[in-house]
Amino acid sequence: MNELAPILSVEDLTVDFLSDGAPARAVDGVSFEVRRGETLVILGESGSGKSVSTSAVMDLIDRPPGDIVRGRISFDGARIDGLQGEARRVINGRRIAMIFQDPLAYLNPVYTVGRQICEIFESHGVASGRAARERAMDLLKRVGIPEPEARIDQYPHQFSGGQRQRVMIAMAIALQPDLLIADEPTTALDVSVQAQILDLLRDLQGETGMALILITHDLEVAASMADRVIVMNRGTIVEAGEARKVFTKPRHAYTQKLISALPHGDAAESSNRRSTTNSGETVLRVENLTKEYVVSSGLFGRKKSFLAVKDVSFEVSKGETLGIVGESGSGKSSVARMLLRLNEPTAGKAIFNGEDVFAMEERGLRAYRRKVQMVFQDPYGSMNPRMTVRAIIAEPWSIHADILPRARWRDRVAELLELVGLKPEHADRYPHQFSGGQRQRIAIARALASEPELVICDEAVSALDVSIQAQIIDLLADLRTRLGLSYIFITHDLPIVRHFADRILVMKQGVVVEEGPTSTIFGNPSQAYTRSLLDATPVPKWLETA
Amino acid sequence: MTAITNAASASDPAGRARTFFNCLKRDRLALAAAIFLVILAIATLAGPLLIGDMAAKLGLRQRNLPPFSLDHGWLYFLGADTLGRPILARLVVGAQNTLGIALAAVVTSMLVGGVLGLVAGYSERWYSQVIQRLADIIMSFPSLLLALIVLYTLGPSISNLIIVLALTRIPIYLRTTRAEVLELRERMFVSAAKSMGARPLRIVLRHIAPMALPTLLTIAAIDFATVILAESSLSFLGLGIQPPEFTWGAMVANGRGYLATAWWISFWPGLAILLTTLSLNLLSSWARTMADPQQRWRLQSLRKASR
Amino acid sequence: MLSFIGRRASHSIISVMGLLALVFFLTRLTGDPSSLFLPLDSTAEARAAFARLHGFDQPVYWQFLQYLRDLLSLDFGESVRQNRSAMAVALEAFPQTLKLAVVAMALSTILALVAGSLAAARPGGLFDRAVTLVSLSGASAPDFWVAIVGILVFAVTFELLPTSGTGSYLHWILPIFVLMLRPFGLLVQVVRGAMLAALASPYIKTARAKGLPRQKIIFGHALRNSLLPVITVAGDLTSGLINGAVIVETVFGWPGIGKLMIDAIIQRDFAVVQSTILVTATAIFILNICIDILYAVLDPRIRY
Amino acid sequence: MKTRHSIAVIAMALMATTSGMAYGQEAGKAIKIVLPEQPANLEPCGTIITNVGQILSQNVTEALTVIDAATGLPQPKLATEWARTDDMTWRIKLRPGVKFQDGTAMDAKAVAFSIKRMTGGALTCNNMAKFGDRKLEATPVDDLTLDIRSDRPEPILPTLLSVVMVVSPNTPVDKPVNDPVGTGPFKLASFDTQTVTMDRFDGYWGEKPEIEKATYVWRSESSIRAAMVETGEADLTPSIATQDATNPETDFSYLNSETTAMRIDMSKPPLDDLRVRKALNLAIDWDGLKALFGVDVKRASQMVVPGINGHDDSLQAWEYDPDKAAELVAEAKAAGVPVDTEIVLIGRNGIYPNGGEAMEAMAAMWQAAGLNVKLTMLDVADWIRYLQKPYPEERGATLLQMMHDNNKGDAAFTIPIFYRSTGQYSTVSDPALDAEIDKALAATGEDRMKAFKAIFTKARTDVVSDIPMFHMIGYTRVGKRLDWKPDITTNSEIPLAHIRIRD
Repeated sequence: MNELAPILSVEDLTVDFLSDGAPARAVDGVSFEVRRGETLVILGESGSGKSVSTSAVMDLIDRPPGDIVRGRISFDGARIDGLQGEARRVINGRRIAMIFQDPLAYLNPVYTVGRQICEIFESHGVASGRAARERAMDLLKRVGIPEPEARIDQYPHQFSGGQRQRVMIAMAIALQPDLLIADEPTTALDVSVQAQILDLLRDLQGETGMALILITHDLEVAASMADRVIVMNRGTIVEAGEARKVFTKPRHAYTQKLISALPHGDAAESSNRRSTTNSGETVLRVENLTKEYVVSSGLFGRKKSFLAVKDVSFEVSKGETLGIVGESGSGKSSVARMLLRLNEPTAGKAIFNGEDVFAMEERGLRAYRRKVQMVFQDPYGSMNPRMTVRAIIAEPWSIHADILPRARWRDRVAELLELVGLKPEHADRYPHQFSGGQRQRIAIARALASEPELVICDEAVSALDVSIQAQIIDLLADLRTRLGLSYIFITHDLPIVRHFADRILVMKQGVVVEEGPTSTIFGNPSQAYTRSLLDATPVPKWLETA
Repeated sequence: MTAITNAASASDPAGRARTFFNCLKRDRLALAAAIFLVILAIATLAGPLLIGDMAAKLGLRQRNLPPFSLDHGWLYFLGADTLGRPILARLVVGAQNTLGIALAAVVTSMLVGGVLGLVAGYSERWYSQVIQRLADIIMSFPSLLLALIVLYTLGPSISNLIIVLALTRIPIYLRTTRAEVLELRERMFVSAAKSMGARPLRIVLRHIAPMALPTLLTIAAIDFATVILAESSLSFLGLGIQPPEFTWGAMVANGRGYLATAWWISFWPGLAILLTTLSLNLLSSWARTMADPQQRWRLQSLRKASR
Repeated sequence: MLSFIGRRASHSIISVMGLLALVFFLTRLTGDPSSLFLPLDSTAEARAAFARLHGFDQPVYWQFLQYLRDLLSLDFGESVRQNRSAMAVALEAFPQTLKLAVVAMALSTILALVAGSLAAARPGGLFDRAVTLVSLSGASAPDFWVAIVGILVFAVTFELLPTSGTGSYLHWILPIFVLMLRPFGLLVQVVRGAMLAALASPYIKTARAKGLPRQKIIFGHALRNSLLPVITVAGDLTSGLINGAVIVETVFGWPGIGKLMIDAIIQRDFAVVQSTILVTATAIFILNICIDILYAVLDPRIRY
Repeated sequence: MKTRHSIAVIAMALMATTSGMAYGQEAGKAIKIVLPEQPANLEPCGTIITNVGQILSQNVTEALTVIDAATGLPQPKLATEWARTDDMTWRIKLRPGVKFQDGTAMDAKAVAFSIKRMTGGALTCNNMAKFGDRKLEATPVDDLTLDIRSDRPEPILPTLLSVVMVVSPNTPVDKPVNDPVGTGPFKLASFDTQTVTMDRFDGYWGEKPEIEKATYVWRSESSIRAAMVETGEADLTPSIATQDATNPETDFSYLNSETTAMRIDMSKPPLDDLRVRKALNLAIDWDGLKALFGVDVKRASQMVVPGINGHDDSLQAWEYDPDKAAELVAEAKAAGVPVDTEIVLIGRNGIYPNGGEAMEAMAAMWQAAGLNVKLTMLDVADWIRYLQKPYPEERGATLLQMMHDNNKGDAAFTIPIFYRSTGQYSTVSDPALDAEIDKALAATGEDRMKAFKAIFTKARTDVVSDIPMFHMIGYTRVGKRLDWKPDITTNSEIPLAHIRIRD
């Protein structure tokens, strides 16, 4: 297979994005090639230029503001950069296809999925009308959509995330392309779904012999899929080669750093990030927490209700970290929001320092909200973009006038910034001037400002790059030790909590399925669901095939 | 961790003003509009002091004097109106009332509508419903009828004219603000503030109102144009500003009977209205592009890398 | 959906009733109709007789109660000036306005969709600039001024069109043109903005990756998604026209409800004011409900 | 390219079909008249309202008498002769052989019915205003004779009878109608929100009119009405603005019966001072002001137009004399009159063309004369409060813009309202003058005329309770197809029977 000429080759591709100042270089002198039947993984963190490179292949970069400075893209022996109109249409969709990270946004919301698939057959003159519909039905069946006859006439929003990605894949493989580019196809999906999608891609590749370029920031996904890997950082390729070599013997410092940050693996068991000061004194006791939502559905909707959280009970001790793990829809975030009284529970109690949080009146609630703080998933979204970092961190003090006299604010902001590893002079900047990891540090500084006893972290590191995740978790562990905090750490990513949480609560569809010390959960899970979560973690390809 | 993205330039005010001006230069139409509005503002503020008296000076012997002649002095360059008063001077003086009324009406309706919208959007209490029904009522209340009733009951005066014009515009701001608030209050930073124990008033004033303001200002620019036109419609029906006070709208309305014989009487004020509202519309559309991160590059000087 | 319509309808009924009450009391504040209806030199006795005849001598709240009682039996009162049922007067004028509003709005929406999307296809291009300038200029001119100039130019100077009135299709051209100026100008901007946003959205990338033809991307995908904001604005503009085509009706002698309403309040023909308000407000509320339904039809994500 | 081409083709086709087309001119002897305002109704008892009268009077309905435009004297119409049988009673002889358009005979009973319908109070009758608070009672004597009795001596009853429209006895007595049936040469065919149409009534008693069908439409903008006649869409339009009357071939000016004036509120200082009131008259540049009203208007010295019984041709109007005005003001000031007091000039929106501009101009001139005049423009309803008694309590010194229309031939419709202390618009309170007026009203013939002239002279020179401005000119545009000239009565009637069509 390797003897074949490359189906796609990119040489010295350089792409700028233009604005008022100097052009921002997104991709700088990138060259790579991919052969038929091969999977090339482009690995890199956000902003490394991996998506831009492949968008250039399909001419999806808007020019301006994009600007292809130089480079040569050849497909099946012919140059395709610069192709426009009809000539481009012969390539796009027919010979090269692409799937994207967020299928809900990338599918047209107002057309049925059937129509969006048929469109490909029609606009490429392959089939139309009933024939196109038949073929679309076959495709849906092939990508594993149950009951395609019924679902072909449904709209994207009526599908689950994994199903939407299957629909995208169906569209992509409709005309049996020679090359499929998958841009972070599983990033927003739960691990179990991710595994299914990756399997599907592998199967399809096996059937049709197409080449696959997979773009991902996830090392495990990369390892499980790649024949060859290129690693990108800040627009350039830092390392390229056969997957196994790159993963086991990284040469470039950046790759080494990436791979060492991988939180998974048995070494985590001996991590020092777990609590050392668990006193056994209960800070928060939650009893039979239940949340029922009333929804109406359909054109002539009847009222229906479903239980987002059902009978959840747990305790958090002083100085302890409780991990709550579950896939999307498991109710873990609902629990967090109810604990802060952002949503009201349907039933249940939460006793904090002897008082029921849900029974608190205005006054008590305000006092409680000093003692319990939350760190949100999206640090950028959780900060008012029009406020300076100083105002953001000082906000708890202006809300609770008795914490700190105004004269001390300035110094205290500086202290807190240093505590979370930022510089005092950052205080006058705005959130958009910081990177994701820095923003999360600011969010943590704000949470600490009111001197809380309990911090609830709702997917606090999920949006961050792998190397940053580790830093933030280290910071949180360090603060816990120094300030005697307790954490409720909510995440969908089981391995992340392995070396941070003392105890773990596994949730599924609003119910706690398993609870226990971290080592037990990982070492000897009693529930099938927990096991399936652990098993869904991708296994490197070379191990599988070996 | 050391990298702080595009650090200094964006936060320093002088730099921001320069960026702003550069973007304005890129859109020729918007630049022309801005220049026109600046000249207009200067003329409106300074003009009446210089030539204000001339605007009321009768000249029955030079009724309907045609334009483009300097025989009677430069003030008569645009011609004279039905009472022989110089149109140029009247345009300058009329600008004060025209723009003053529009500004007062827009600011009033934006404040009242904005506050009601904040309440209606943030609160789920009964008065939120009441406010919305009231907005419905005003929306379906024909604006001219409302104008007539207010003018008949309160009498014709500039302040009542402002009340009328403001009242009819309130629902626009109310509905927009409410929609913004409904979206904003679900934003994470509002939840964050709430979870820190912030009171509703603080959340609304500190976190929600400043975010909704840019949208309101964009609407206000277009609304300013709408109000100027609405005022001229009122003048056409004889319900607008009453002599001896006058606005551009009133000038157009007075001159409409002479379109066949002395077109210039209503043409110049009509042109002034057209250019002003056009400028505001153009600037507002420019501002929308500026505010949209996905579109802003269109207004920037895209310097390419050397090849 | 049905429950949604029911809820909206009940809100609407509350609003219409509120509106009627408001109008009732506000109009009574505007003065005594007898001074306007009777000749200037009428005697006080004649005025008193007139007030007695039409119930204006009763306290206002009593008049309102009587009005409500009559409403229940679908009696909307008599026009003092026209000597016939006020509702008949209003219903006679309303279709004339509705015709104008519907045609003007349909045309301006269609034209704005075409012009706006072509402008958005090449933003900053010559066509874009021309469309922006022309449409905004049209929307920026006082409409009565455009109307009179239009008549003088097209009807008097070139004798291409009739000056005013109704009748042949030619009578429609000028009024429709004048009515369209503002909606068209605003809608072009809305379409253009929505199209630019839609064209920058991810699903357009998908369409390009699928190799769809350009026209299909612009009109099939982007335009279809831009319809919602356009409909919102078009709906508001339509309510505006239903209520206030007064200027066009006045200048062109088009016997519509806007002019009727204004004349009625100027002459203090209260029953006619009430009836016209009832008709237009009902129409506007029905329109709004239709727009909500249209939303649900156009955007499958919306469910009520 | 292709689409552009086809647009051009469509445009050409459109122009081809439309150019040279004539609108509205229906073949034959039909004419179209465009009025400034839609008639709210067609109740024959409301013919003193201009837009009702212009449609109905002399066309659909006729009165017992008709006023001669030149002399102001009543002429026979449905009545052939009349005589005063005693102080209170007039005996009227009716024209024989007249039939209503519904076939009913016009007889003494029908006339009595019409008078009863008008005066009965069951419906609101605008025309009654001309009778003031007089009570009338009609008694048929025989088929074609009836006696009309009033509750006080009424020397000009035949003149008053010109506003009594005689309607068919089948007309409802207690309800206003929109489908009047009269004896006129035209029969109402339709009335909707856009048009009134009428057809020739073949059973008409008089000369058969040449016109067979007439259509009335209405447009409020004067320039558009003028344009409609110019383009042939209509044949005739009354009352166009001065500036639109640009074509001497089609635009006829005629002195209408209206007189514009300012009323001075004599009860409030400084207007209670005669010198100030005279100064007000002298400070106006009358020739300059005339331009706003149209070059053909006549400067007025009194409140009735020439031709009205009681008009004094020899009475001179005030001249423009700013120096004298300033002198009088200074004199008054020296005598302790508070001439600096704010005088509110109350104008009325849309009272006559360019009315607002005229007020602006006059205010400016009075200010130049040293008077503190402030202009306020009011809407009709507010303006009426100042026009009619009882005047608002809180008013200060006011000058009121007004227009008086006396088309009934006799100064009795003017003098008592303005100059008698009980007069509805009067600010004068002079018992001697009241007595003089009462005497004049009871007089007849030459005495009556002389007495009226004396009162007008007194009003102009000694009382100065008003500032007569101009006897107004109406401009009517008459299409070239028609042979007809407007006259002083055109404001109240457009008799279709007088219109001829040129061949």
